[in-house]
Amino acid sequence: MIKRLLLVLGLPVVLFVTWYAASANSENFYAPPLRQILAAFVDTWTPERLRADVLPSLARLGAGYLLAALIGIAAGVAIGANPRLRAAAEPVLEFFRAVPPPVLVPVIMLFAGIGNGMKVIVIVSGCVWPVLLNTVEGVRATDGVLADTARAYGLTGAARLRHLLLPSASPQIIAGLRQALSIAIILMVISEMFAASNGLGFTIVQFQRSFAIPEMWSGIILLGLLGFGLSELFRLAERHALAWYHGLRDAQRRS
Amino acid sequence: MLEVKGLRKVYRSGSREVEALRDLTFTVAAGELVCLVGPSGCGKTTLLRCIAGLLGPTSGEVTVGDRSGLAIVFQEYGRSLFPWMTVRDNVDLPLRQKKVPKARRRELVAEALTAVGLDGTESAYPWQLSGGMQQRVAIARAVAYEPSILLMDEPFAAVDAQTRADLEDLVRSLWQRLGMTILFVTHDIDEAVYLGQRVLMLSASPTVVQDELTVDLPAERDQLHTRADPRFVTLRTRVYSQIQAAKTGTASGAAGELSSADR
Amino acid sequence: MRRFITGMTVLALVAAGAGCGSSGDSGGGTTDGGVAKVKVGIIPIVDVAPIYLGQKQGFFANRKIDLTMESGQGGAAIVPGVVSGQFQFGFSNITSLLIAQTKNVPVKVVTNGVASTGTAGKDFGGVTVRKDSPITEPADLAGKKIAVNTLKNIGDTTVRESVRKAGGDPSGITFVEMPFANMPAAVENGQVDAAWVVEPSLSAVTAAGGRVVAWNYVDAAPDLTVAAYFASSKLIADDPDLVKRFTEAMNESLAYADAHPDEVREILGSYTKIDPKVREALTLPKWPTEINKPSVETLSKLGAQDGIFGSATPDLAKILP
Amino acid sequence: MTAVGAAAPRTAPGGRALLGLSGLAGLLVLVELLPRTGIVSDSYLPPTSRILAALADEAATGAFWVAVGDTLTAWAIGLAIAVVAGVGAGVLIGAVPVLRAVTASTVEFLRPIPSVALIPLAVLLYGSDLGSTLLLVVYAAFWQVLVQVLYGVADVDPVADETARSFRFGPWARIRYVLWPTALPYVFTGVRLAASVALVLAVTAELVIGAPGLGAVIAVAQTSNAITTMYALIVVTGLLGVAINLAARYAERHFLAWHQSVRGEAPS
Repeated sequence: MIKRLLLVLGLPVVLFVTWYAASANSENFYAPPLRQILAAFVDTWTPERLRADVLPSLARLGAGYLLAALIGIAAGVAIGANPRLRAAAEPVLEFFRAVPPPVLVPVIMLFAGIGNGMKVIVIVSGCVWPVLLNTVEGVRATDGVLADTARAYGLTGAARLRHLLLPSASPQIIAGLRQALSIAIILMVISEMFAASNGLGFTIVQFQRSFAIPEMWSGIILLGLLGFGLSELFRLAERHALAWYHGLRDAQRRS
Repeated sequence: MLEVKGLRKVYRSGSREVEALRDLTFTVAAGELVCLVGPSGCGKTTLLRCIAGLLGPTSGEVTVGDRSGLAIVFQEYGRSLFPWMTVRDNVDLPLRQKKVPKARRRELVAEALTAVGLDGTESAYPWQLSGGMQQRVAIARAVAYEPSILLMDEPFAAVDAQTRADLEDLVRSLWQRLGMTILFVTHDIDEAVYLGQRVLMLSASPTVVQDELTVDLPAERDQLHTRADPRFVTLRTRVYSQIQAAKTGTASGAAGELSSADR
Repeated sequence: MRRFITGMTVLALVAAGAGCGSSGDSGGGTTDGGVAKVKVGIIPIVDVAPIYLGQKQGFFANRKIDLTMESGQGGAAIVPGVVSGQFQFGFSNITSLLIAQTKNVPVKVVTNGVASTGTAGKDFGGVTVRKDSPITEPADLAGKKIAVNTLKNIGDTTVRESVRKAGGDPSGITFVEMPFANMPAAVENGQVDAAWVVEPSLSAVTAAGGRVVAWNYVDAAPDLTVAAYFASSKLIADDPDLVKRFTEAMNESLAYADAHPDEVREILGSYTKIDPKVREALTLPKWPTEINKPSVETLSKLGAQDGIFGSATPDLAKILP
Repeated sequence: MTAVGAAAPRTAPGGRALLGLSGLAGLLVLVELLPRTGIVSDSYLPPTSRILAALADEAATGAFWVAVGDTLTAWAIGLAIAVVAGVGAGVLIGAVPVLRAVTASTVEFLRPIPSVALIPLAVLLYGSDLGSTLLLVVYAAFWQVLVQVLYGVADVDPVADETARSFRFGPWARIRYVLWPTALPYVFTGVRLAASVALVLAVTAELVIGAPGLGAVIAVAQTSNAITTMYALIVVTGLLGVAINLAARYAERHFLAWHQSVRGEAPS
C-alpha cells in the first residue's frame, strides 16, 4: 500500500519540488517563482471567480459536447446502416473532419454572431466528426451473425437500434466520444479566445494581455486540472458502460 | 410443419451470377426431427437462411406457417449471443420482443435455463462461460421462445467432442419433451444419423436433394450403444457413400462456385 | 499535489522546444558584414503600412538594417516577443504599452506608430450604428451594447470618453469583444447596438449604409497617438546605435507614407487581403514622426479612470523616449 | 465464413467512388445554390464558384505557397520531434517496469491537459515565431505517440519475452527482437493519429498566435474582410488534412502489410 502510494506520488512530488526550488529565485518576467504562482492561484480562483468564469465555460462545454454526441450518434447510425448513403457521404465527411476546427471559428462567427450560441456551435463543429465517423464504423462492423439472430427473433425498428446497433457500436462510439472530449476542451478555450466576455479561456487571455503573468500561469494550471478531471470522469463512465466489452476482450485474449 | 417447394437461390454480384440452390423440395412434418447433410459449400446455410426468412428466395416458396413461431441456433455461438447482456437478458430479449407478460417471461427463462442445465448462471455474461455453455444459452434462448419450428445451423461444429456428445443428447431430450419440429443442419454424417428421424442428403452446389433416408433406429438412443449398433453403421455408410457421390458427381459445379467466390 | 507537474513538464518541453527553435532561426540583431538583421513584430493592418513602404523604398537598407516583418495577433503577442529578444522591435497600441509599464515589463517606445487624423468625420476609426438605429449622437450610446476588438484597452476607454464629453453616462455601457471583421455583420444583425470599428471594416459598415455616431479617437484627444514602435530596455541599453538607425529609418518611412497616400494604398495590397476597391476609398490614418505626449497622458488618465491598470499608474517617463 | 449477407445491395467499387463523387458534387452545388438563391447571404457564404476562383487566385501567388510551406514545415518538424521523443520515451518507460510504475500517474495527469492551455505561454516565450507553433504541435502530438507506444509495449507476449530471456538475450536484444516488432503497429497508429493532431495544432497556433503559415493568412483574410479568400484557405486546410490522412494510412498499410492481421487499434 505504502509502496503503491510512493509510486503514484513519488515522481509528481519530485517534479513539484524541483520546479519550486528551481524557480524560487527566478528573475525572468515570464517565468515567475512557483511560490508566486501558487499565491496567485489562491487569490485568483475564488469561488466567485469560479462561478463567473469557469461555470459558463463548463456550461458551454457541456452543451456543445452533448449536442455533438447526439448529432454524431444519430447521423452515424443513419449513415452506418445505409451503405449507399455511406458511400456518398464518406468523402465529404473525411473532408470536414480534416478541417482544423479552429479555422471554422471565424466562419461560425459570421453566421452565429458572438454569443454563447456561437461558442456552442464551435464546440459542436469540432466534436461531431470523431463521434460520427466512429459511430459509422461501429454500426457498419455490427456482427453479421448477431444481426441475423436479432432479425430471426423479430428485433426490428427501435428495438433493433436499442438492443443491437447501439450496444454493438458502443466501443467505437465511446472511443469517438473520448476523442471528442479533448477536442471539446480545446475548442471551449479557443472560442473564448476570439470573442467573449467571460470564461476560462477569456480570463487566461486577459491575464496574458495585461501582463499578469503569475495569474496567467495559475489559469493554465486550472485548465490542466479541468482537463484531467474531465478525463477521469470519462474513464469512470467508460469503465461502467463498457464493462462487458473489456471483459469480452480479456476473455478473447486468454483463449 | 415446414414445406419447401422448388426453392432456388441465385446470388448476383455485378454481372456475375452464382446459383447456390437449384431446385429444392421437401417437407418436414410437425414434431419431426430432420437432419440435413451435404458436402461443405453445398448451400446448407443459404437454405436455412431462406427458411428463416433472412434471405429472399429467387424462386420457389417456403411455407412455415407462423414465422414468429420459428427460432434459430447458429454455429457461431460466440457471435450470436449479445455480449453486452447477461445470460438472463439474452434469453429474455426475444420474449420481450414478443410482448410476453413479465411473470410468464421469468418462468420461461428459468425453465429454459434449467432445461439446458445452466441454473445459476443467469447473471453471468456469455463470454464468462465456456463454448459449450454459450451454445447451451443459445439453445435455451430458442427453447424459451416456444417455437413450433427450431432451426439449427451446424450448432455443434465449433465445440469439442465431449461437449458435442452432451449437446446432441440435450437436443434429443428437449425435442422429445417439447415436441417441436427441428430442422438440424450438419456436415457430420454420424451426428445426422444419431439425431434424426430422417436424413436429407444434399448434392454439391448448385444444390438439389440428392437422397432421403429414414433412420429406423429406436427412439431411445445413447452415445455408447446407438453408435455401436450395426444398423447405425449401415445407415451412416449409406449416407456417406451418397455424399461422396454428390461430391464427385458435380465437381465442375463446385469448381465454378470456387472461382467466382475468390473474386 | 499532482497539479503542479503540469507546469514542470511544460518547462521541460519549453526547454526542449527552445533547443530546436533556435536551430531554425539565426538570432536577430547579429551583424553580418555591418548589416543588422532586424525582426519587427507587427499586426498586419493598415496602421503599419509605413514600415512596409519604408522597406520597399530602401530606408532601412540604407541604414544597414535587414528588415523582416513577423505578424502577431495583437500587441499582447508582440510584447513578449520583444522582451524575449525574438523581435528587436514591435508595434503596439499605446494603452497596451501603458499596461505593460504598470507591470514593469522592460520595454520602451522608440518612435511613433500611427495617429488619429484628428478630424471628426474623416478619421480611420469610429463608433458605428445601423442606418435605422435610434442612436444619432455619442450621448445616445449610454447604456448600450458596443463591440470593441479588445476589452479593457484603447477602444473602450476612448469610447467612454466620447460619451462622457457629449454629456452621457458611460458607466452603463456593455462592451463586448469581437474581431473588427465581424463587426459589420454584428451591427447589421443587431447583435450589438454599436461597434467601434477601424478601417477597412469601417468602410464595410458605411458601404452597408451604417452611420458613424462618434469619433472616439478625435473626442479623446486632439491628434491622438494611437500606437507606437517599441524595443526592449535591454536592446536600447546594449545597442543604442541600432535603435537610432531604426528610429531614423522609421521616421523617414512615416513621413514618406504620410506624404504619399497612393503608394500606401498600393502597398496595402502586398500584406493584407483588402479588396482593391476598398483600398482605394478607405480613410488613411496620420503618420506623424512625433509622439503626441499630451495625448498619451490623456490615454493614461482615461485608462486609470476606467480601472484598466488596476491600482497602478503608468509612469510615462519610463515608457516614452 | 458464411458467404451470405449478400441480400443487402452490394455496391461495386466503381459505384462506390461514383457515389462518393456525387456526394462531393452535391456539397459543391449546395454551397453554390445557398447564396445564389439568397437563403444565406453571400457576404457570409460565397458560392462555390467564387471560392474556387479565389482559390485559383491564391494558388497563383508565391505568398500562398510560402504559407503552405511554413505550415507543412512546422507540421513536419513538430511531428518528427514528437515521434522521436514519444517512441524513445515510450520504449524506455515500457521496457523498464520501475520507470513505468513511477511515471504512470504523471502521464495520466499530463495527457489530458489541453494543448491550447499553452498558447499564452508559447506567445510569451516565442512571440509569434515558429517556436510557438512547434511547442503546441510537439506537446499535442507527443502524447498520441507515447500512449500508443505504451499500449504496444504492454501488448508484448509474455511467452515470447520469456523465450527471449531463456536464450539469454540482453536487454537491448529483447527490445530489438521482441518489444519493437510487437510495438511497431501501435507506433504507426500513434504516428497516424499524431499526424492529424499536429496539423490541427499547427494551423491553430498560426491562427491564434499569428505565427507564419496558412493559419496566419486566414487571420489576415479575416481582418481584411476577405471572406471569399478565407473560405478558399479553409478549403486548403481541409485538403491538406485529407492528404495527410491518406498518406498516413497508405504508409501504414504499406509498411505493416505483414502485421495487419494481428493488430488492433488500442483506445487512446
